[in-house]
Amino acid sequence: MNGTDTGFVLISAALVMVMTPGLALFYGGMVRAKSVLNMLMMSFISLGIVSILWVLFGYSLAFSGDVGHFIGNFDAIGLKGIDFTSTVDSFVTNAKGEPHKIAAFSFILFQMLFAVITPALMSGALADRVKFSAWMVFVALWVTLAYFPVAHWVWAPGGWLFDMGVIDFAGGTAVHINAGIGALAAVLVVGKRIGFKKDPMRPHSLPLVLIGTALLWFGWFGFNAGSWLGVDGTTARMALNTQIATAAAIIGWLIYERIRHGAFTTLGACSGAVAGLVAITPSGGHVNAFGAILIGVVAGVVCSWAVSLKYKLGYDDSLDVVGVHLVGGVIGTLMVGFLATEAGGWDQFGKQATGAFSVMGYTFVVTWIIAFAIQKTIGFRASEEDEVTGVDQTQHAETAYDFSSAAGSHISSGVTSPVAAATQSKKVEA
Amino acid sequence: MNGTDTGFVLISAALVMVMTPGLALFYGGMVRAKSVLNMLMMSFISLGIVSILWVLFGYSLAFSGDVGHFIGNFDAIGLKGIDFTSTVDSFVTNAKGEPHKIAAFSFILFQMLFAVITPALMSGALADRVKFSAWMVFVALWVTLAYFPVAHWVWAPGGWLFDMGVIDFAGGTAVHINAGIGALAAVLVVGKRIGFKKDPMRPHSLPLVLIGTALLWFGWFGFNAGSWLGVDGTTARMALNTQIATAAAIIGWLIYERIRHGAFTTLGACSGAVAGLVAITPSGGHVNAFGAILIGVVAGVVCSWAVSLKYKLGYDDSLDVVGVHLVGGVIGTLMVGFLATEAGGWDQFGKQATGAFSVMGYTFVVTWIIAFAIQKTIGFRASEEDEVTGVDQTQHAETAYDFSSAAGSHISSGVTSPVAAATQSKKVEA
Amino acid sequence: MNGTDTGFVLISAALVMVMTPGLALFYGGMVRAKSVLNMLMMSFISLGIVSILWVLFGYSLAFSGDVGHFIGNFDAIGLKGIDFTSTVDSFVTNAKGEPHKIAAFSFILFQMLFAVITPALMSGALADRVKFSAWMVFVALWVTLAYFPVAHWVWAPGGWLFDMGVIDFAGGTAVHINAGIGALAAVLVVGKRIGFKKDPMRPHSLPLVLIGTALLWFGWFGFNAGSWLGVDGTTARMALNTQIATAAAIIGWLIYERIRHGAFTTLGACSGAVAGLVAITPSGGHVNAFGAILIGVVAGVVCSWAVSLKYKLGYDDSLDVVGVHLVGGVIGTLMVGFLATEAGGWDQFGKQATGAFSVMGYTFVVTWIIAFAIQKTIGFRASEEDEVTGVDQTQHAETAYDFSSAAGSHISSGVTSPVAAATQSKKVEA
Amino acid sequence: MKLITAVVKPHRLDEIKEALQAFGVHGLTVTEASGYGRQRGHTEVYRGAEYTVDLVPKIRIEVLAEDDDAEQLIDVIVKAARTGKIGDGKVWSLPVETAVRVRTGERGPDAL
Amino acid sequence: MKLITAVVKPHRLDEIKEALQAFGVHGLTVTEASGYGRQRGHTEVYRGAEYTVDLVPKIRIEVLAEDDDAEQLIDVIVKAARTGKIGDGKVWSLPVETAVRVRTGERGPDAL
Amino acid sequence: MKLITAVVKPHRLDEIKEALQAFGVHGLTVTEASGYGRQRGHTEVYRGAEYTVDLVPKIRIEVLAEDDDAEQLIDVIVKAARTGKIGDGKVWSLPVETAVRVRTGERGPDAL
Ligand SMILES: Nc1ncnc2c1ncn2[C@@H]1O[C@H](COP(=O)(O)OP(=O)(O)O)[C@@H](O)[C@H]1O
Ligand SMILES: Nc1ncnc2c1ncn2[C@@H]1O[C@H](COP(=O)(O)OP(=O)(O)O)[C@@H](O)[C@H]1O
Ligand SMILES: Nc1ncnc2c1ncn2[C@@H]1O[C@H](COP(=O)(O)OP(=O)(O)O)[C@@H](O)[C@H]1O
Repeated sequence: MNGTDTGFVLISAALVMVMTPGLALFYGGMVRAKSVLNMLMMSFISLGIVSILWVLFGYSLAFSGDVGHFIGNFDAIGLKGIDFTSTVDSFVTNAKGEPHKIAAFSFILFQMLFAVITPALMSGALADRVKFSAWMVFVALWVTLAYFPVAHWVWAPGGWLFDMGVIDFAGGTAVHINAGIGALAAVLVVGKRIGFKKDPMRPHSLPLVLIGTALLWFGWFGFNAGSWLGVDGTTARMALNTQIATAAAIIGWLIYERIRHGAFTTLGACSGAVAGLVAITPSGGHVNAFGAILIGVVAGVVCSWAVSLKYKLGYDDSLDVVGVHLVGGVIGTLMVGFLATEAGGWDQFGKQATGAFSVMGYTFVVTWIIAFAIQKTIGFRASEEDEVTGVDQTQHAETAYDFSSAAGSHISSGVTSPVAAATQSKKVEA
Repeated sequence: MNGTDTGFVLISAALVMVMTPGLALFYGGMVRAKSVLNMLMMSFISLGIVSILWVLFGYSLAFSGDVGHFIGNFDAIGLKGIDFTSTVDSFVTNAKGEPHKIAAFSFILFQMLFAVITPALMSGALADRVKFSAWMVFVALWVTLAYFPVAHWVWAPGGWLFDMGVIDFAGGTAVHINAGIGALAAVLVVGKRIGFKKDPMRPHSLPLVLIGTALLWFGWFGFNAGSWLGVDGTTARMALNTQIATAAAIIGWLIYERIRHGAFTTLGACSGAVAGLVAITPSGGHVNAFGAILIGVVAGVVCSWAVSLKYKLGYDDSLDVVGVHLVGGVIGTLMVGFLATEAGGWDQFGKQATGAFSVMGYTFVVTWIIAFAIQKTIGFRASEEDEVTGVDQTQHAETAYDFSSAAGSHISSGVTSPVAAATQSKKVEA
Repeated sequence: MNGTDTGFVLISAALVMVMTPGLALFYGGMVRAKSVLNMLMMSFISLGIVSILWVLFGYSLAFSGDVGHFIGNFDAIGLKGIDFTSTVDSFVTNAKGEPHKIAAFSFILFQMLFAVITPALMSGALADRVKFSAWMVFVALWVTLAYFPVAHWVWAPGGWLFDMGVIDFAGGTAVHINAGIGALAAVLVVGKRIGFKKDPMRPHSLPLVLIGTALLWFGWFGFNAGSWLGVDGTTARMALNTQIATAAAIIGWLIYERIRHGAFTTLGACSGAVAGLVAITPSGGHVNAFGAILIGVVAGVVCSWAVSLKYKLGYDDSLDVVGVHLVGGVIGTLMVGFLATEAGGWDQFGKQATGAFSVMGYTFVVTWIIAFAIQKTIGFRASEEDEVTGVDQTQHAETAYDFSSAAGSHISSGVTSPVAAATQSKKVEA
Repeated sequence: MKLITAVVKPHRLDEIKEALQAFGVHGLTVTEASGYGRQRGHTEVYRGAEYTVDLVPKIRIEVLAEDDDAEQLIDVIVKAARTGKIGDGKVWSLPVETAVRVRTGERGPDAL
Repeated sequence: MKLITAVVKPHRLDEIKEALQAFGVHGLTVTEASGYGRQRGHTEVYRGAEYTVDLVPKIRIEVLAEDDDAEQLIDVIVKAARTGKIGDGKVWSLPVETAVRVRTGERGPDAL
Repeated sequence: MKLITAVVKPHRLDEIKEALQAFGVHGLTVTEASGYGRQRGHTEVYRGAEYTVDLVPKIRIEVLAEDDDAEQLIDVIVKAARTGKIGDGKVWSLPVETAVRVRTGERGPDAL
């Protein structure tokens, strides 16, 4: 077992873990103050639910063997048969071209965190208006029916896209396109927020958005570079390209925004960074510095344009999961077809397009069915009154902020004694 | 010297460092806006004080030699005799079963940060009401008289619990039980907050709590996995189990809370995460995935129940250090007695119980004496007026937030010129 | 290629990346609520601009060859000739004293992030009052004319300070003195904030400052330890000293502040931490634990004193870039002259002073010229009205916070429909 | 002159602003407030402790109006603010002695 | 009808609410305010600069009351708000011309 | 007695406080407010959507004054608050029936 590579993957996994709370904060800052906790929780709960499902059967379905090029088998259910001496192959090779061996547990942890963040990405599209209990069910079903299969297609030997030679290094297709298209389907079922296109819905805290962006960007080095499952020069190239594309996308987004709307905004810079990170994800291991710049700039400009589409087309993708993750994911996935230093060309482009569109088709249908089934049974959407009051209060029985005892702001009252309460029970809708 | 393992420990140390500010934010978000800075500072100052004490004599007392199975000697005072070529043994071994060698400085740094966070953990219990100067004295005395000895007992060859075979991998006993019981003793001396059980004391910023949770969780990978002092398959198991137990505890806490109080709360999810992290700390290297799930769920449910105890029993553990760290630490420490894949059974359980209860007994008494002595000499508790006004203003001469110049909120006035001030001196009680 | 060292440098690079958003938050928390976004953006944009310039020509100018001991050549423009098999030498050596080889891309990424943070450091001095478009131009020119040359002098074989034997391990001279003196020059050109010494300018969020400090401190382990470009006992010493000096500086700052102003403040603790980190940066690899304590305490006390100077001398260095980075950088750079365990003495001190003062002279002049040229052409300073209204609104067309829909605070109105807007274009000055 | 004060549900602000504008009134001052009354608050849960929050967010609108317009204005505001549910709030008017426009020093009706 | 306004120390709100309720008044409106007066503020320190903060947090309570109750209500509030220390605040009453309950349009005493 | 209310630009608070103090008035109560009027707001951009923000930050100052001082006080405030630009705000005065100092129970002029 290679200690260096195992250690690198473990640390990368810690970095990927922090992306999910980072995403929670990124999204949380963008909503109004009455839905910030719900937004945080929609991401955070994925850490709880998906980690467990992954251990129970997700890892097995995604990475153990292959059934019909479509899904894994049940051999590794509950991590059966895997112990601390088990290994998997790294993409990094020794002088003889043999892969390094890393601890299987490190790979399982690393991939678990990819499964965790993918459904969390969709939550931004549904901000402000869904029942939290329904969301939990949705996450469990979606990750099982959409993510585990697609991860198998793309990353597992035997998976049909993997076998076809689609390049999806760190998850442009399996993670971002998958979540982006899922978000679109879910939004179409759930419908628009009350007041969409009419009420002002300013981000309640842009510093929170920046904190989230910082954690996402930081963690993304683990996400991208860690995907080599080991360290060599290509790992370093991946990390470097991650930085380059992100920088370029910031600039791309800001320039487009300056021309179109007259300002260089903070939200634009953060959004550009995420768009760049998304776009370089599938491709960063296979392009050179200029390729990374090009992918970044294109992603920045196009995503900056794409986030306005929802106003024109009328779907209410609250925090632009479609505009950033679907569009950014497609850009990265397709561009690498041409820009890949080793394999680029029409042939590869065709494969990339096949990968992107088949995942879009499959996941759109599956997600639509899941969301529709939830809507018709337990109900997906919060009641109108709950939505207007705010999902923090109605779904979580909490208030995000109480600055009342700070200087100059101080109605800490109107809130009474916790004690009696502590000894009695009461229902709040969640 | 093994570069891979040394590097892993160094990075783990950086992760453990960030846990202390993470804890500061976790606690800081939970208090009212008038005590947030004090809460931040009670943790943060531990980074200042304990780091220096560790270098001066703490490391020596904990890890250099052994005196009577109780404490180390003075040989390594001021890090005497240690230089950059010195090494210590890793728990990881090579093919021949020999431990790897890591740079002594990396071990010293890693362990220093454990000593830093342990007293900081107690601060949550004392929120809102202690004199900051007294807290600094308390930290210095407590770490010297409670932490250094107990760390020696548990982790140093020669320490009586170590020699007995108690499993306390990354610090369930030395860190969490120790801090939890210390918090209880300190609270009993210091007394209840004015308005306990009567006034509302809502968390002033749950997003801050989540930021803190994210940093804690992230850093905990370093805390737990880094405790192997090197990388191999068991390190990977530890990291994986850390994630699994945390996820399970989130779910355990939330389910209990939903049944008991009718809501899935954000504070519950964050608290559950910390409870799971606490509980897996002693045991994560010695259980399998199902063991980790079990420990996590039990910790989540039991800690969720335990945090209400203070209202019934009447001790004012402001931020539930007892309910989460003491209870969670005991759960993890005892459960590993049975669940340990290699040694589990009644025999091991007995050792675990001995470890847990002897530390509880010792530290309770020592802490009570320290706190009482401080109370009787310089005074531990802030004056009633200072407490009502808020410890931020009275202990630190600062206000946490001033949103006054933001749009829609703008009394930046009533605050006057810093200049004259800058050239004169004035006392504020701290 | 050494996988361990390359991996360590890559992870260190990720840590250094997070310092720039950390700095943004550290500074952002200190300004008034009407300029926080501008403050965040002044740092954040450096990630965008400098990363790209570094790839295009910065790396080449700093590290490729040497022209007249002053600057690099153009051979590595656009990273020409470098691929994933290229390596550079580590400072860490094998048993035979030969340097390890790390992937060139990891070195390029690591050094890129140093170039990114250096101009960002200056932004604190200019808070509240500059045009964002002018700042972007300033960053691009400054990094090209001041940073790339000085980095070459200090770190590149051939650079005159490098050849002279100046110790500037992780950037006391190239980063902190350089940024500190640049900030002073820029401030002298741009002038004071309206209301300087008269209006109250309280930090709007000290928790944000602490979040920033946490990320800075965390990242600084990568900054300092990573500068060895590999792992061995000296790397561990560097990391340990980083922690020690920071702790000592917190204590130094707080004690001075307590004596002088009567309070232990949160802002003081955070500022002390940064002062300690700055001071240990050039020297941490070359001193022992007592040296680190000494450097830390001196930096804490002196910087705590130095931040008041601006009120006496009358330059408006808004967030004390001079008082912390210039002063702290000079302290560390000079003290290592005596304290270096291997080379310390008058001779080394002379070299250190030469390094510090020549960079101060050069960069002061260059920065003054750049700032003056910008001022006279496109204008550096925002209009008086824009400054009074707030640079967030006038430069970025955004508001940092809107807590209006939170409980007890709720004018979400007065903000109207985004839709029509989305289809028309409007100019905002930026 | 009269000072009309309305304490109403926050999300009615836009309707009220529009209704006033239609009526010909172009200025008003808004403050954030909290109301206590028949409308019950809600319960929150923090670590096993349940809190009753009984102050409800409201906004407080002030409009200076000429004597003759006052009654009609009250009706306009009441109509725009009404949702028909408990907690809709109150509107009241006070007699004003002097009113001045700061910029010009104009007094009385001209100050509006 | 009268409008009674009280500017008092924030932590007295609960007592005042209870005293009013005991008296039979079930509604009030609260705003956050800052007071300047005899009560001195405090000093804060930020990086060597000392700031004097001279506005003190207060809350501002408004209660509509029937004419006959007004004087008694003022006494109730004053008693509940009193701590005896400087900065306890002020209570004043204004004459109200009309008061309307938005939900029903009821006027006068019925509006309360 | 009169209650003088001023809705003015936030950054004039210090000048007003000083002018009042020079005049001999040592107490006042401040609330944060937002104003809507002739002064236009500004535009903000969030991900391609432009928002018009038409409420402008103001502060609302209340001063209790003796009858004889009221008119002069209004002038003092108006002068101190004036910048001459649109949005300077309004000052108005209301008749007060009773005013009480909470701490002592003093009424009328003594309450100030
Ligand atoms: N006596 C009162 N004085 C001042 N404000 C009142 C009074 N009674 C009610 N209010 C205000 O009116 C709001 C609505 O009152 P409430 O009793 O809840 O319902 P309704 O509007 O149907 O009468 C309260 O939240 C409070 O702000
Ligand atoms: N003339 C005034 N007009 C309006 N409010 C006032 C006036 N004087 C005092 N206040 C308010 O009353 C509060 C208490 O006043 P202060 O002079 O500090 O003490 P006291 O209540 O003992 O007279 C002030 O903070 C302010 O809010
Ligand atoms: N009729 C009104 N009633 C209450 N407040 C008003 C009224 N008209 C204006 N105001 C207040 O005065 C402020 C300034 O008014 P505005 O029309 O912008 O400029 P000016 O002060 O030059 O008349 C507004 O922001 C608002 O707070």
